[in-house]
Amino acid sequence: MSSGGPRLFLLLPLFAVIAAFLLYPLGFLFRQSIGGTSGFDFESYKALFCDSYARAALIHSLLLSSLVAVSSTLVCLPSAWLFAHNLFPAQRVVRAIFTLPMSFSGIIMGFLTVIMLGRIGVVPQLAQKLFGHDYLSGSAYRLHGLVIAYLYFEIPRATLTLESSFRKFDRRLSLAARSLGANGWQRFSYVLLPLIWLPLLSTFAVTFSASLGSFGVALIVARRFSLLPLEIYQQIIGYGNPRLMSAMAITLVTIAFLVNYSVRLAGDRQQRVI
Amino acid sequence: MTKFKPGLVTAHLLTWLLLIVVIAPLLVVILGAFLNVSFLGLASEQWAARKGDGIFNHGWFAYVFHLYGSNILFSLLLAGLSVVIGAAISLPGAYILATCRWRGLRIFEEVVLLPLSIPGIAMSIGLIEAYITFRGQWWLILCGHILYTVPLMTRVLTNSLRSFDIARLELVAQSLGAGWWHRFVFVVVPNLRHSLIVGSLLVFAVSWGEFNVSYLLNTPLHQTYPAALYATFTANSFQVSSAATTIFLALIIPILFALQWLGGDEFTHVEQSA
Amino acid sequence: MLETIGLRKSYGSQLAVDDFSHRFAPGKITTILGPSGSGKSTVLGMIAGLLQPDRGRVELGGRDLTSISPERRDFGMVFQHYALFPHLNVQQNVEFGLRVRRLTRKRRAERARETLQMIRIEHLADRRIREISGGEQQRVALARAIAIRPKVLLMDEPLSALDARLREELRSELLRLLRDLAITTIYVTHDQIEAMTLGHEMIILNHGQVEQAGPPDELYLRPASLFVANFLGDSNVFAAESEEVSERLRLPFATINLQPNGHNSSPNEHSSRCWAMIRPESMELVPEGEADFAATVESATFLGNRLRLQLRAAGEKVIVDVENRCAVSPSAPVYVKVKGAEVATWPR
Amino acid sequence: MLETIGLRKSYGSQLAVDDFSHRFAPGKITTILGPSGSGKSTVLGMIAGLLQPDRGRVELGGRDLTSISPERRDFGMVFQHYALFPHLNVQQNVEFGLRVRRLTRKRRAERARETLQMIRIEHLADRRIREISGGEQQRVALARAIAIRPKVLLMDEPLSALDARLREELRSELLRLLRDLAITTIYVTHDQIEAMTLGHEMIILNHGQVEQAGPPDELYLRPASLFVANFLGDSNVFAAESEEVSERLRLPFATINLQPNGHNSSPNEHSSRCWAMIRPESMELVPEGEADFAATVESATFLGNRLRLQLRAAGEKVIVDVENRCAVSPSAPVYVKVKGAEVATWPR
Amino acid sequence: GKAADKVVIQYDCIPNYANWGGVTAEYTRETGVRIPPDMKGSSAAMAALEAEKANPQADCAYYSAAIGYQASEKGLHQSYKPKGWEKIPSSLKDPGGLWWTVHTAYIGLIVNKSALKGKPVPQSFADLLKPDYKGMVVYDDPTILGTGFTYVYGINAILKGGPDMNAGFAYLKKLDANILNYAKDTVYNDVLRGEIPIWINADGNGLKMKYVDKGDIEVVIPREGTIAMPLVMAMVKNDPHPDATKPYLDWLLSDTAQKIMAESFFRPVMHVQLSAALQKEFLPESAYAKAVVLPLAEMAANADAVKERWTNEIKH
Ligand SMILES: Nc1ncnc2c1ncn2[C@@H]1O[C@H](COP(=O)(O)OP(=O)(O)OP(=O)(O)O)[C@@H](O)[C@H]1O
Ligand SMILES: Nc1ncnc2c1ncn2[C@@H]1O[C@H](COP(=O)(O)OP(=O)(O)OP(=O)(O)O)[C@@H](O)[C@H]1O
Ligand SMILES: [Mg+2]
Ligand SMILES: [Mg+2]
Repeated sequence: MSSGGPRLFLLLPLFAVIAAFLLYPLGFLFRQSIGGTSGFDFESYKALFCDSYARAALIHSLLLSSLVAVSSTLVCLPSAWLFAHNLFPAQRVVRAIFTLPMSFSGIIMGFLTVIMLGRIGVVPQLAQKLFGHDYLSGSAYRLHGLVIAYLYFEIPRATLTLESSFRKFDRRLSLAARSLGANGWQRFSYVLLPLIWLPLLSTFAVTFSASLGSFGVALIVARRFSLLPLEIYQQIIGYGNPRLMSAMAITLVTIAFLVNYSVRLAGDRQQRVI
Repeated sequence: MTKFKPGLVTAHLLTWLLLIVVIAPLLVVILGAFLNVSFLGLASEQWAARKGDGIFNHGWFAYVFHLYGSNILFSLLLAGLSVVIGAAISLPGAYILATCRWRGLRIFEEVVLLPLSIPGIAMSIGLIEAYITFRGQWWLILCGHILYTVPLMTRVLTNSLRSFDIARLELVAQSLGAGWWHRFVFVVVPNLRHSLIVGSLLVFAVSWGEFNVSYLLNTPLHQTYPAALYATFTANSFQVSSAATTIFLALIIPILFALQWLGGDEFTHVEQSA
Repeated sequence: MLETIGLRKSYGSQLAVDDFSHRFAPGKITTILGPSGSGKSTVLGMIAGLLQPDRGRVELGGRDLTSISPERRDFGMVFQHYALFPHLNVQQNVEFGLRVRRLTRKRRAERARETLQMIRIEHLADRRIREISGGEQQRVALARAIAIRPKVLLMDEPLSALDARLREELRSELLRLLRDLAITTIYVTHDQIEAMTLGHEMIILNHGQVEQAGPPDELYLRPASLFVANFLGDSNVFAAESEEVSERLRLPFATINLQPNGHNSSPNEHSSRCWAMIRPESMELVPEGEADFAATVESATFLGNRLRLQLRAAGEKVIVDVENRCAVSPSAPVYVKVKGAEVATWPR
Repeated sequence: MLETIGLRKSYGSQLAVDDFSHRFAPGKITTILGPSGSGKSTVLGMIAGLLQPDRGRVELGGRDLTSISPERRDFGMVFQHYALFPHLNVQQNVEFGLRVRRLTRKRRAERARETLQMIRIEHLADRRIREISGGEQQRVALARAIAIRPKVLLMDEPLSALDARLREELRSELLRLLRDLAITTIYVTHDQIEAMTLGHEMIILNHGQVEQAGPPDELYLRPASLFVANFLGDSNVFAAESEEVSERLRLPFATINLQPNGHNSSPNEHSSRCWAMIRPESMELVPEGEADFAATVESATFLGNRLRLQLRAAGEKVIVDVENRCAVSPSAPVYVKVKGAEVATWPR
Repeated sequence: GKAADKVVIQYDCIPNYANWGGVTAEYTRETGVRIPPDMKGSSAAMAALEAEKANPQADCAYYSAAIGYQASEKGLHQSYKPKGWEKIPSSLKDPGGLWWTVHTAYIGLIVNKSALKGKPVPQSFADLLKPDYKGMVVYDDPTILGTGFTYVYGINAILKGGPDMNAGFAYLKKLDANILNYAKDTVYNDVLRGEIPIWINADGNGLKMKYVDKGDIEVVIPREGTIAMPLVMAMVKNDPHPDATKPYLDWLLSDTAQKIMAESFFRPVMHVQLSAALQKEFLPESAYAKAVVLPLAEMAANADAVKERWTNEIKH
C-alpha cells in the first residue's frame, strides 16, 4: 500500500556506495583473475587448485574455519542458552564482556595468544611455576594455538547468534511438551533440536565466514601454517602475481557467500515447511 | 525450580570458564601496560620511555602517544566520519528497504549486507586494485570503512523498522493526512532515534577496531590505529604493545557496555555480524 | 454524502470484495458485519484510499475520490491495533493530524484538550503510550482520529483486541460518543452485538458480497437470506411447506398458523416448498392444549438472562429460549407454541 | 478427586493468587471466570505444576502432587495460543504425548486416529500446522491434550484467540465433547457465556481471590457479592431500605414487595439499609395500574433476541430488557413491574 | 603545504632495526621534522614503490644493498648526492647517486641464552642443523625483508657453493627442519623476550639487545664465516617532500646520526670517533675475518630468481 515509486530515490546513496565500493571492485578482481579483457582463461584458478602450495593454503583455511566454527558453536551453546533464559547473574555485564573480542581486530587476538600461549607465554610460565612443566608452551604457533586464538575471536559472534535464535524459540512449546509428559531430554531432542538446528547452522555459517576472512590473527601467530588470506597479503606486499591473488580473493568471497547463502536457503525452506 | 539440575550447573561452570578465558589476557595486557612486569621478558626502547621508579610506570603511554598519537586521531576521525556518513546513507536506504514490498529490493538488501559476511581482505584488495590510481589517498581508507559500516547501520535500522511494524504506523499517519515526507520526518525518524544511537555506537566501535579492510589501504602518513597496534606488536616491546592495546581497549570497552545497556533484542543478531 | 459504487478488489486470483455499492447515511453509523475473511477490512481500505479498487469508485457529496490520495481525504481511521505513535505522548498523538495540517501550537493544544475531554481521558494527556492500558489506548486512538474533525470516521474492529468485559464498557461509551458526534461513521466488526447496538444501519458481508443491508432489527427480524438468518443471532431453520391457503405452514413436526406479517416472502407460485426460520425466543412453553407441538428436552443450558432448551420434536432438533428461572427436567415432555407472527420463510 | 488447598502465589511484591482452595468435582467441568489479571492462568499453572505455589498444595485423590514434576502428572493442557509443534504435522502433534510415553508406532497411530475422529478432524491428519485455520488448530491442540487420556484436563482461554462466530461454534462442540469425555476439566476464560454454558460449576476470581463458587445459575441468580452481581450479567443495583416488615423494599423511586425467596440475605438487624440488585429481565412493562413505578424511556437498543430500554425513574437510571418486537417510543412514559421474587439484597 | 613539509616518509624505517627509532627521534628533536615508523622490509618497500610509481608516497627508502641496487635498476630512485657523499667508498654507492650506504652490518646468530633452555650456544651454521635446535631458529622471509635475502643469497657463498647456488639451497632445506618460522616482520622483541631463541640477522641488532637492552643475549659470528651487508638509502623519484628529505638524507651522514647508528652497533660508513667503551662492545675485527662481500650487481640481477626458488623449494 505504501506507494514506493516516488521515494525510491532515497535508495540512491546506498546503491552508489555498494556499486562503487563493493560490486565494481569485486568485478574488477574477477576480471583480473581471468586475465583481463584480452582473451580470458582460468589459468589462475587452475593454479590455485592444483599448485600444491596455494591449494594447501586453501585447504588449511577451510579446515581451520570449519574447525573454529564447529568448536565455537559447541563451546558457546551453554552460555547462549543461559543468556537466552536470563539465568546468568549480572547478565548484562557478562554479555558485554563476552562481546569484547568482537570489536578486536584479529591482530590483537594474535598478540594476546602469543602473550598467553607463546614459548614463554603467561600460561606456560604459570604451569612451570605450579606443575614444574611448561605445558602449552609455544602452542600459539601450532594449529591448536591458532584454533584457540580464532575461537577467542568467535566467542561473541557464536554466543550472540545462538542466544538470539534461542530467544526466538517459543518457550510455550516446551511448556506444552512438559504438560504432555516429555522429560528434559525428550523436550530437547523432540522439540528444541528440530526447531533450532537451523540457527545452529547459521551460527556455523557466521563464524565460518568470519574466521575465513580474518587474517590478523594468522598474521601474527601463523608461523609455518599458510592460510589463504595470508597468501593474499604476501602476494600484495611482496612480489606477487596479481592474477593469482585476485583468484584467491574471488575464491574466498565465493566460499563465504555460498556458505552463508546455502544456510539461508535451508532456512527459508524450513520456514516454508513449518 | 528449586531442584538441583546438573545440566544447569555445568552450563554455569562453562560460562564462567569462558568468562575467565576472555578476561585473563586483557588483564595481563593492562597490567603489563602499567607495571614493570619482567617475567614476560625484557623491554627494548629503554632510551624511549622514562621508567618510573617502583613498579608503577606510565612512561609507556607517553611513548605510545608520541609515536602513534597521529594514528589515534586519524582512527577517531575515521570512526566519526563512518558514523555520520553511514547514518546519512543508511537511514533513507533502510527506510525504503523496510517499507517497500518490491521483490527486487529483497535481492538488493542481500547485496547490501554482503560485506558483513565476505572476507575483509578480499574487499580491501578489491579497492586497492580497482582504484590503484588513488592509492595512498587517505579517503580510500574511509571508503573501506564505509563499505564495512554502512551495511551494519542499514541492518540495525531495517531490523528496528520491521520490529515496530512501521508500515502500520505509516498507514495511520497517512489517514491523519501526512504525506510521505511528513511520515518520514515525524514518524519514521523519531522512532529510529534509539536505533540510530545504537547503530552509531556499533559503527564507531567496528570502525575503531577495523583491520582487515583498512590495513592494506594504509598510507605512510595515514595509518589507522589498529595498524599502529600491529606495528607495536611486531616492533615494540611487550610493555609498549600493552600500553597501546590498553589505549585501544579504553575506548572500546565503554562503547560495548553502552551497547549492552541500550541495545534491545533487535540488535543482538546485528552485533553478531559486526 | 458518502457513496461507494461497484467497488471490487481481488488479491491475485482471489476475489476479496465484489461489487460493493452502498450509500452511507450522512451523520449516521453504519456497521459492517461479516465472518473473518469476508472482505470487511478491504472495503474499509478502499474507502480510505489505502487500497486501490480494481473497479468501481468512492464518491463524497457526488465528488469522485478515486484520484485523491488518502492523506488528503480527511477521513479519520481507527485500527484494531490502535497503532499509536510510541515516540509521542497521548496529547502529541492526538495533535499529530493537526500538526501536519500546520495548525498553530496553541490551536492544536486546545483542540487536543477538548477532544480528550470529550472522550474523558484528559487526565492521560501527558502519559507515554506504554504507560496506559489497552482500553485507554483505544480511546486515545479514537481521540486522534476525531481530532482532525474528519468528514468520515472509519473503524476496523476497534474493540476486538480488548477482553470481553472491557469491550462491553467501551461499546456503550462509543455508542454515546458516536451518536453525539454525528459523524458519518463506518464501523467494521465481527461481533454481532457491537454491530447491532452501534449501527443505525448494518451491512452483512459474505465472501466479499453484500448479503443484506438495513437497520439492525430489520436484519434480525426479516433476514433476506438463509445466511443472514443463521449468521445473525440463533435460529431454527426447517424445510417446510406452506399449504395452498398460505396461512398455514407445515413443519416436519407440526403445522402452525402464520399470521401474514410481511416478514415471510410469499412462497413462489409453482411450488409451496419453503424454508422456515423460527427464532428460539419466538417459541414458548404452554399447557398441552394450546401447543403447536410436543417435544422432549434433551438438554438445558443456563445462559444467565435465559435458559436455552435443546428439544427434539419428531426427530428434529429445536432450540427454544425460556425464562431463566423456568424449571424443566431433562427428557421430560414439553409443549411448545410458535408465535406465528415471528416466522420468516423463503422459497426453496 | 482433584483438590487445591490454600494455593498462593506472588510475583515479586504483587500477589497474583491468594488462598485458592477448591474441590473439583470428578468428571465434571469447572470454569474459572475473572477479569484479566485476576490470576486465572496462575492458578492453572500451579495445578499443572508449571508454577511452584508459594504456599498451599495440590492433591489428586488425596495424594500430594507438590513434589511431582508436571511431566509426570498426566494432566492434559490446552493453551490460549495452541502452542502446536510447528515441525510436526497434525497427527504427529497428537501422537507426541504417546511418543514420549513410548507407545508402539501402531498403537500411537490408532489412538491418534480415534482421537481425531472424536473431534471430527481426521481429514486433517496429514496437514502441516501452518496449513490449517485457527479453529482447526485449536481442535488439534485439544486432540493432542486428550490423546494421552489425561487424569485432568486444563484449558486456558482456549477460544479467546478465535473470532466471535467461530468461538460460538467451538463452544457448543466443546460442550458436547467435554460432557461426553467426562474428564475432570478446569476451564479458564473471561467470557461469561462460555463460563456459564460449559461449566457444571463456576469459580469467580477477583484479584487472585475466589469471590464465589457454585453452579452457574446459582451464581447468576444469587450472587454472593456486589462484584459477582456486576461482573456476571447485567444488573441494576440500588441503594435501598427494607422496611421493618421485611416483606417490602424501599427503592429510591419505588417501594416493592419482596416475596421471601431465600435469595435475599436478610438485611442485618441494626440497620435496614441494603443494596438491592434487579436484573434487567426481572422487570416487565405493565399497564399503569399494576406498575411498581413509572419511568421514561431514554433510549432503546435492539439486541436481537430482546430490546434493551434505558429508563429513568425519579432520576435513577434503570435498564430493562423487553421482548424484541415490543414497540416503545423514546421519551414516552412506561410503567414497570418488578418481579419481587427475583430481587437480591445485601446489607450495606 | 607547510605542515606536510614537516614530515619525511622513509620506507623500511623499523624502530628496532639499526636503531631507526633512536635516529628518527633524534632528528625530530633537532629539526621538528617527523619520520613516521614504517614496517616494510626492503623487498616490500620496493614492491610498494613500484606499485605507487604513478603517485609516490615515500621520499626515501632504506634497503639492504642488493635490493636497493635492484630498485635503482627498476628506476624507482632519483639521483641525490648528500653532503659527505664523496667520503663513501665507491664500492658502497652508486656513482649516479641513486643509492648510497649509510652503514654496514654482518649476518650473525643472535642467541637468547635463557631461551635455549640449557642447550649449548650454536657456534656455526652447521650447528644450527642439530636436532637440538628444532623449532628454535628464525630467519627473515627473503621475499619481504632484505636481511633475509642477503642471508639466503650469501649462505651459498659461505658454503663455497657454485653459481648454481645448489649448496646454499641444500643447506637451507636441511635448516628448514629446525625453523620456527620465516619472519615477515622484525622479531627483535620476540628474541629479546626469549620468545624466539635463535635469530639469523644483522649482528648489530643482537649487540644492541645485549648491551643496550641488557638481554641475556650472545651474538655469534659463525665459524664458516659471515656476510657483509651494506645498508643503503635512496631518494625516491618524484617524492612528495623533496625539500624536507634532502636535509634529512644529508643529516644521516652527519656525525650525530652516524654515532647513533654506531650506538646500535651498525658500522657507520663515515669515520666517526667512537668512545672506547663502545669500541670494546663491538665484536673484534678478527671475528669478521672470513666475511664474504657479495657482488651487488649480480645479486640484484638474480634477486627475483632466488626469491622464487626459495619460495618454491624452501617455504613450501
Ligand atoms: N494483502 C493481502 N494479500 C492477499 N490476500 C489478502 C490480503 N489482504 C486480505 N486478503 C484476503 O482478502 C480477503 C478479505 O480480507 P479482509 O482482511 O478484508 O477480511 P476481513 O473481513 O477484514 O477479515 P478479518 O475479520 O479477519 O479482519 C481474505 O480472504 C484475505 O485472505
Ligand atoms: N511472569 C510474571 N511476572 C510478573 N507478574 C506476573 C507474571 N505472570 C502474571 N503476573 C501477574 O499476576 C497477575 C495474575 O496474572 P494471570 O496471568 O494469572 O492473570 P489472568 O487472569 O490469567 O489474566 P488474563 O485473563 O489476561 O490471562 C497479573 O496481575 C499479572 O500481572
Ligand atoms: Mg479485517
Ligand atoms: Mg491468562
